[in-house]
Amino acid sequence: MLPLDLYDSIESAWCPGCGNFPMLKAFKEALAELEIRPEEIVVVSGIGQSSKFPHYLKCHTFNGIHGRTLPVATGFRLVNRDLKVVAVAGDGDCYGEGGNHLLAAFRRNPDITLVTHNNQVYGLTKGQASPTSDQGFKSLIQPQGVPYPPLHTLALAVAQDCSWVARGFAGEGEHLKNLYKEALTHKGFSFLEVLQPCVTFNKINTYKWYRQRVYRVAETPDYDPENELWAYQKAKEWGERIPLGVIYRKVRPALEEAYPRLEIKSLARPESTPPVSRLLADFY
Amino acid sequence: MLPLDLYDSIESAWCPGCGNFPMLKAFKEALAELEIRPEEIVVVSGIGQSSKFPHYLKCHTFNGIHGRTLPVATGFRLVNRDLKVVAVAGDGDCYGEGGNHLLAAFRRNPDITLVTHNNQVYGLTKGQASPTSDQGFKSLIQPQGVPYPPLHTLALAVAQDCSWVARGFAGEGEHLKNLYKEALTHKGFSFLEVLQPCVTFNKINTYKWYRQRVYRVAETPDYDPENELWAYQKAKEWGERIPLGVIYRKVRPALEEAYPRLEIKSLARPESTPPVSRLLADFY
Amino acid sequence: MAVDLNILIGGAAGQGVHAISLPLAKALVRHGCQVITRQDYQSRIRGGHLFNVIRVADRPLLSGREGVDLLVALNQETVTLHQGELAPDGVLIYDAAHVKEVPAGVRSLALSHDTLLPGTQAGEIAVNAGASGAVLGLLQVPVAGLTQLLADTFAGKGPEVVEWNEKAATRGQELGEAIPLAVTLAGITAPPEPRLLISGHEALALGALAGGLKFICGYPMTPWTSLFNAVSQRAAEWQVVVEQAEDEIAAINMAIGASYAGARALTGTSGGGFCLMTEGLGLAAMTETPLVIVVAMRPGPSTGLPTRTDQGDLNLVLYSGQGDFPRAVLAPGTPAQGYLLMAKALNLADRYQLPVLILTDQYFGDSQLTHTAPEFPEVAVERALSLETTTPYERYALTPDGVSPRRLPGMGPGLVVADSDEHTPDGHLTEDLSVRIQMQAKRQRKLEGLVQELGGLTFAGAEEAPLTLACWGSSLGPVHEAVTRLNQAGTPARMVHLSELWPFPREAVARALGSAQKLVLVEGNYTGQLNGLLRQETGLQAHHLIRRYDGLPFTPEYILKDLKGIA
Amino acid sequence: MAVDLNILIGGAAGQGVHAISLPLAKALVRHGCQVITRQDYQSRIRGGHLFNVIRVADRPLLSGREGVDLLVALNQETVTLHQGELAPDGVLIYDAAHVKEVPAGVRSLALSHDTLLPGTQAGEIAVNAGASGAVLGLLQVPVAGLTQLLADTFAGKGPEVVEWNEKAATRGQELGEAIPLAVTLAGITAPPEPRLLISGHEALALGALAGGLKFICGYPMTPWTSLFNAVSQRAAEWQVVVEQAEDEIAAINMAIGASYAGARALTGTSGGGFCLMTEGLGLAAMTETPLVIVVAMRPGPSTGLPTRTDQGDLNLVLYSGQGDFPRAVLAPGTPAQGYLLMAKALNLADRYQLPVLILTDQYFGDSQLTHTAPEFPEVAVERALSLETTTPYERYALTPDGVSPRRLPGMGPGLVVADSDEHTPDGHLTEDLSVRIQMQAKRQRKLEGLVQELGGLTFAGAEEAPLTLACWGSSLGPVHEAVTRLNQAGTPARMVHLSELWPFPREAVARALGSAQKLVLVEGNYTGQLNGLLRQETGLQAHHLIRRYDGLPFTPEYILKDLKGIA
Ligand SMILES: Cc1ncc(C[n+]2csc(CCOP(=O)(O)OP(=O)(O)O)c2C)c(N)n1
Ligand SMILES: Cc1ncc(C[n+]2csc(CCOP(=O)(O)OP(=O)(O)O)c2C)c(N)n1
Ligand code: SF4
Ligand code: SF4
Ligand SMILES: [Mg+2]
Ligand SMILES: [Mg+2]
Repeated sequence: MLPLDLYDSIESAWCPGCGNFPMLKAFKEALAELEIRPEEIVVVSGIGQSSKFPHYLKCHTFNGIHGRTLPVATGFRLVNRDLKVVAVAGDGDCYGEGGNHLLAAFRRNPDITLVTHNNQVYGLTKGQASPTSDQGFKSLIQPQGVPYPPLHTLALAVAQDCSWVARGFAGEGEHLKNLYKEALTHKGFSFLEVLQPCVTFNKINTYKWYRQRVYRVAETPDYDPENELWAYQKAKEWGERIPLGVIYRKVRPALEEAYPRLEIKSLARPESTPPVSRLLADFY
Repeated sequence: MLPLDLYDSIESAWCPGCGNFPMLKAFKEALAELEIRPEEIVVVSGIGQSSKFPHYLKCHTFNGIHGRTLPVATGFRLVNRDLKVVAVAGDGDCYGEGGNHLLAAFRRNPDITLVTHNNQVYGLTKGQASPTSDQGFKSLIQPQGVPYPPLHTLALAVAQDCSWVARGFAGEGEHLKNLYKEALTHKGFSFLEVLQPCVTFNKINTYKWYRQRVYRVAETPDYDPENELWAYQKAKEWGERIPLGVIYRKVRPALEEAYPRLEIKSLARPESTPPVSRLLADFY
Repeated sequence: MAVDLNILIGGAAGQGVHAISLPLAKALVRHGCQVITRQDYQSRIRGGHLFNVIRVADRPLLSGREGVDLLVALNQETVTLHQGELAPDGVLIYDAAHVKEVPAGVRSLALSHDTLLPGTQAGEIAVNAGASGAVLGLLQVPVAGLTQLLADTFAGKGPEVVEWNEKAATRGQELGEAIPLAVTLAGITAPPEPRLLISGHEALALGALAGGLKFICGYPMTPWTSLFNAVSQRAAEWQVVVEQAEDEIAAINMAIGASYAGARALTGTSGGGFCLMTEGLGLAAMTETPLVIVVAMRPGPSTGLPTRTDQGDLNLVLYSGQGDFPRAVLAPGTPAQGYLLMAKALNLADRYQLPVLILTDQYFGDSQLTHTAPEFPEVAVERALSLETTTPYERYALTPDGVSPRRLPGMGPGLVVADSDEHTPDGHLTEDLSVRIQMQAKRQRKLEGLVQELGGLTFAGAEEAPLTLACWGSSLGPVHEAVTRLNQAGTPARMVHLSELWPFPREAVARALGSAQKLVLVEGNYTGQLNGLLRQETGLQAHHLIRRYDGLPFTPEYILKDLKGIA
Repeated sequence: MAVDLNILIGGAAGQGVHAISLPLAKALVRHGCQVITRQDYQSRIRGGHLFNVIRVADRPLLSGREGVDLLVALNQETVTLHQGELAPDGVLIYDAAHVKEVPAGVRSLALSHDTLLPGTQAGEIAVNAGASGAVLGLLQVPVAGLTQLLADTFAGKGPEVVEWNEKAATRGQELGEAIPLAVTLAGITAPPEPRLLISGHEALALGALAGGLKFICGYPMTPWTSLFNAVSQRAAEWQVVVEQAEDEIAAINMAIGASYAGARALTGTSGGGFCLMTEGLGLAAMTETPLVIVVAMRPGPSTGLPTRTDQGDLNLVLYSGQGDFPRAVLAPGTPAQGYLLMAKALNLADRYQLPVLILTDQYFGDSQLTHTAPEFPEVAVERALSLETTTPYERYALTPDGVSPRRLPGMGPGLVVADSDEHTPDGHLTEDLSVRIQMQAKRQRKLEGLVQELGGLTFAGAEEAPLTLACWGSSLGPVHEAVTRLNQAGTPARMVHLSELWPFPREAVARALGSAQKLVLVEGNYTGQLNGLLRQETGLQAHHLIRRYDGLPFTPEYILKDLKGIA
């Protein structure tokens, strides 16, 4: 167990009461308990309230652009096997702008932990509907409400054999912390979606709304996250009851295992580059 | 039944034996039998061998850019309710470059028929792996073979409640024609993936390879395409046995029903634009 | 005595800065004043620091200015950050609940829930309405106009809330009145024709609707979002189809699909989102599909300062997209000009069948100016469609002016075949390289007609002045006022403002600037992008560049300070 | 008598045009000739018409030329399309199975499976190998070199196939020898040091590998794909990580992630794909992440002519991405220059921590030139990393030259914080506008050092000539030869070629072109993009523009013809 203040960073700009706070807390606790030091982890994010996350945590940070969290994290992982790689994204970032990369990440299965802060709204841009906003959600751009249902994010993951799929809730810190720990220790692509109330722009999906609906999937009598069909059903469950916990697990080789392993030292100081004579041999 | 030559257009540039030929033939037959005249249908495509499809068919045509077939088709559908709208895309176009739009189309459910020409390869760019290439598929860019499994396209659709999901095979023209007809008459988003052998660049998934594997899902004793779990299992089935036919069906309102209906005449000659005085009223 | 007062309302995000400013500004306009407002906010939703400035005068205003006469502080930070700007005879109005330290020797008025609405649960309404009222009191403006506005705004929230607002505003007004001000608005009377208070993006939205817009599609991005909102709010009433896209690539491609179908279509975004649209921009040009794209600028590179203002995307919109193709680029300087340019953009896009880009920025989009109704005339809708139905129809028929007769799918027989590949006149893809030469020339030919319709120069100041300040887009106001002040101070100076940037109106600009003894370019970017364009197109270049790239808009003071050295 | 022959091998796609050309060209180089090849193909996989041209001479060649001396026709269309170009004493070699009409009065040689390989199932091998052999025969070149090459190529296919090739080639050679040619290669002998035949994209791949590339990622797109292939083929051997991205947006962002991690990273694409990368381009600049991006040009706008060549993306790479930020743009003129520029690009990207763009095109990428090994020296790998491990580490420390000490995550203590928002020196996002000013200036300052390292002018022809032909990128060869021919014909002329375009080497270019009495710019685009840049940066502009935008590369003849009027 490392001291929590080891991860203290700059002051946050989130609204008081935002679901991002308990998430940050739980994440720090997970790191501390796993004894992952700041210099042993890189957190990649995009743009959004949630994407400010790595700034508020001491760690190697790459805060990129909206929707492109996963490609940056994947490129990093392909050439660095030593650091823990975590991708943090909002629902708009990951499921809207970045949807195509999510599909590719499920296929590739890089050893990365993806955490989506799902507040079912575009927070930083002031409350437009996101791909996970419930049907009928109103905003200045959707005064009549969103006319179609939300993306089924976890079912998307299960259908593509994502190797680890779970859902957490910002309102259940201890449970969330344990999911973070499991995700961080899973080898391969771990996808953790967290229900994160946006107290400012999402007046529908509030702490209360979630509390009334969430339950632990593990408490389902002999639930088996390796049973794909069962997992699919749980993944699709939304509305009256919302399952929390590890929904699906599937053993698959990590992407990077198919590639040469590069060492940080050799990257920093390339001892040997190909002799030109060897390269030219093909062209005589 | 309209005469088939009604749909004749310019000469094709496809390779002899290409799976696109029987698809074009079956599609023309479907149109003829449904008595959809060239001026009653718009075919939108992207870039790829398959995207040349509308040029070889008499119809309103929008041949756009790689991967963006669905947004163009959706924009069209939102302002025009009269024409049949068909989106034609390659596997690279639709599942690679355009994956994000496919996710969005499943959610929106516009009244569009999407036909993917799935040859499991990038044809026009000479044989690189596509998102549906089988694991191990080799190319100049993947000399060691693709290290991860293909995208599960139909399962993707089922998991997002796509309102009509089917698979056809270029080698079974009559069956394919009927799927085209059903797709064209379905109200809402119909997703038809067609196994289309690329005789030049895909030496693995050949006519023979497919023939040895495909079967009619309808022949599965009391198979019910409205049973989601069953559909999910069939959608996931790939390898030794590959189901053909209508895999999934779900009744959902079409996207455009949530929007004002615009008439072509009013588009062409906007009788009435808002009086400025009314517009200014908010600003005094 | 001329009236020219700056009112700054500041606080933490979410505290109600806008709730105070908006009705207040409107009330002042209704009273008969000329008003200009500016918003300054950070990329956060709660906390931090944000403020609005309301400049009010008895003569037309095109620009904000520096300095503060009345400072409304909802938190301590506002006091700390802005007390230095407060004029000697200025007054500080503050929320006693959040402001504990008031600078010595500053006239001030403390407001609190309990003095304003004792024994109620009115919450922040008290101080918000009270502060607005207090400002009016200080300025000797009756409170009726304000309470009416508050009543309209809060009608939905029930009679109690309306009553709270009225009470607090009235009480605030009384408290304000008690403090004597050297300059008040008492002498000002409302004009026969009421005036409008409207922002740049609101005016563009009106131009689009009046111009027959039928489809708008986009992805949220600051500062573009405020325009998207302004249209969406009115869409149902005017039968406009609004769709939020999954990303900017989808946005422009959907708009192209809708335009191909025949709807007047608009999309927009800001720099980063526009990068994603640039492939689609070329698609619109190649398929000759009319399209209007708004690019609302903010400081780059990359995410940069998302809520600030900037003029750094001129080169981006001029040159994005692969290959050579025709486009038009417009950059309005005032809301009224924006209204007209939006209508013009829709017509040019239809008549020349190409993409038209409108450059705005956060300052232009969010700032409200006082205008009059005649500045927003009815506009003509020129669809330029060919209604006769000859078949076979050639979508890309070669014509002397490069414009081919345009038809819509479903308008009748004759198939509309559009293609992003190089194509023959009938729209089918071709490898015939002689056709390629004709088609590339045909597309470019459209610019010859287009450039004839552009000019868009706005002049101000002394005609023959040796000193010329040239600018474009949103800096019209500050430069205009700087030039006015220079002339008043006895330095003859002239403003030349460009609002139509591409195809570059070479002759007009060369005529306007060629004679300048001292040419100064005022631009909100680092490298002087218009200056580069000017030299490339005319050989002329500025003797001096006044640049700003800290995310704030130009002010007359900023420009005059920079000129000190040279003028 | 000087040898300078053009051999055109044409047929339908898939018929074996490449199978004939590639070994033939190599055999000619091994024989001691100087060779340059060019590929011409359509955007289709089978059918249509495609051809390769092999120009062979006894002196160094930098360019192709027009005209045909030996025409190898695998189908009738090739005869129809090219017989007009055939020289009076030229010879037509054709596949009797597909060519039925031979133009009257043309010397010709018919080849068929049964005359070449009677009684075998050799299929197209017969005519392919036979044609190569026949060409060598006509040119009086021994067939051994060719059969050796064919044996190497087909070794994998088993001894029978190898034997078929040898037999057919030998028989073809005999048939060819029987036809007398005025000019042959008999007199030519191989040099002591063997020569290389290498294409532009192959040379760039070598430059990247020799330069320490560790990560490449991209999405297929013609003509960029041939470079991606050339690296991927060699990746396993040299421990380079290769990933095909799901789209170009992912490609550039993955490359940025890999570079942030410390790998020398390369991505590339062509115009349409590059549009999608432009947001990432700004990300690389803002986070100061080294990155090399190859943009292989083809004719736009939009999809345009995907398999043709063009120089229309100069403005695109100069100005794409929102806001002002530093970048470098290079455009090699020959494979050997490309090799060196790629290595330089990787070093500049690392040392200045910014994106470096390399502009190529289909002509540059696919054409093979004859080079010698010394033109491909070993290259230095300058990582420019700061190895001392002070903490706290400031990723964006303000420095006089704008370059901050760079460290890698995991290299030791000290956290590497990179951000696309405007940021403080420690990498955290900020709303402090004074920091913004410093950071924007810091980034731009890097250009001051960078421009000192650029120049990249190549001169040819008569130094003081009144006529100067300026060009950039792939047109070096054709312009070089045009200038040579002009001087030979008694018209003093000079070539100035630019290979390093941004930051624009103002002084060097002004010096080189300022004196030109008649300045002619040769560009493969419609609007004259370099001409615009030249005027913007130096005030100079061309007196005449020689443009080509039909998708074909420049030839000396094309340039000389266009000059007729003016020189
Ligand atoms: C390319 C691009 N498009 C749009 C934006 C504007 N933008 C910033 S954050 C954001 C969405 C925020 O929503 P989400 O990802 O759910 O994050 P949250 O703020 O809700 O945590 C958008 C659209 C951008 N920065 N870049
Ligand atoms: C933005 C962009 N990226 C890449 C390309 C190059 N490109 C053209 S077609 C194609 C893929 C073709 O594969 P697929 O979509 O499966 O169609 P097919 O040719 O196999 O029918 C690619 C990558 C392009 N035209 N535009
Ligand atoms: S807007 Fe919503 S998501 Fe953003 S900080 Fe505030 S509460 Fe959190
Ligand atoms: S390359 Fe493949 S997909 Fe393309 S036309 Fe040939 S066979 Fe068909
Ligand atoms: Mg969100
Ligand atoms: Mg394909």
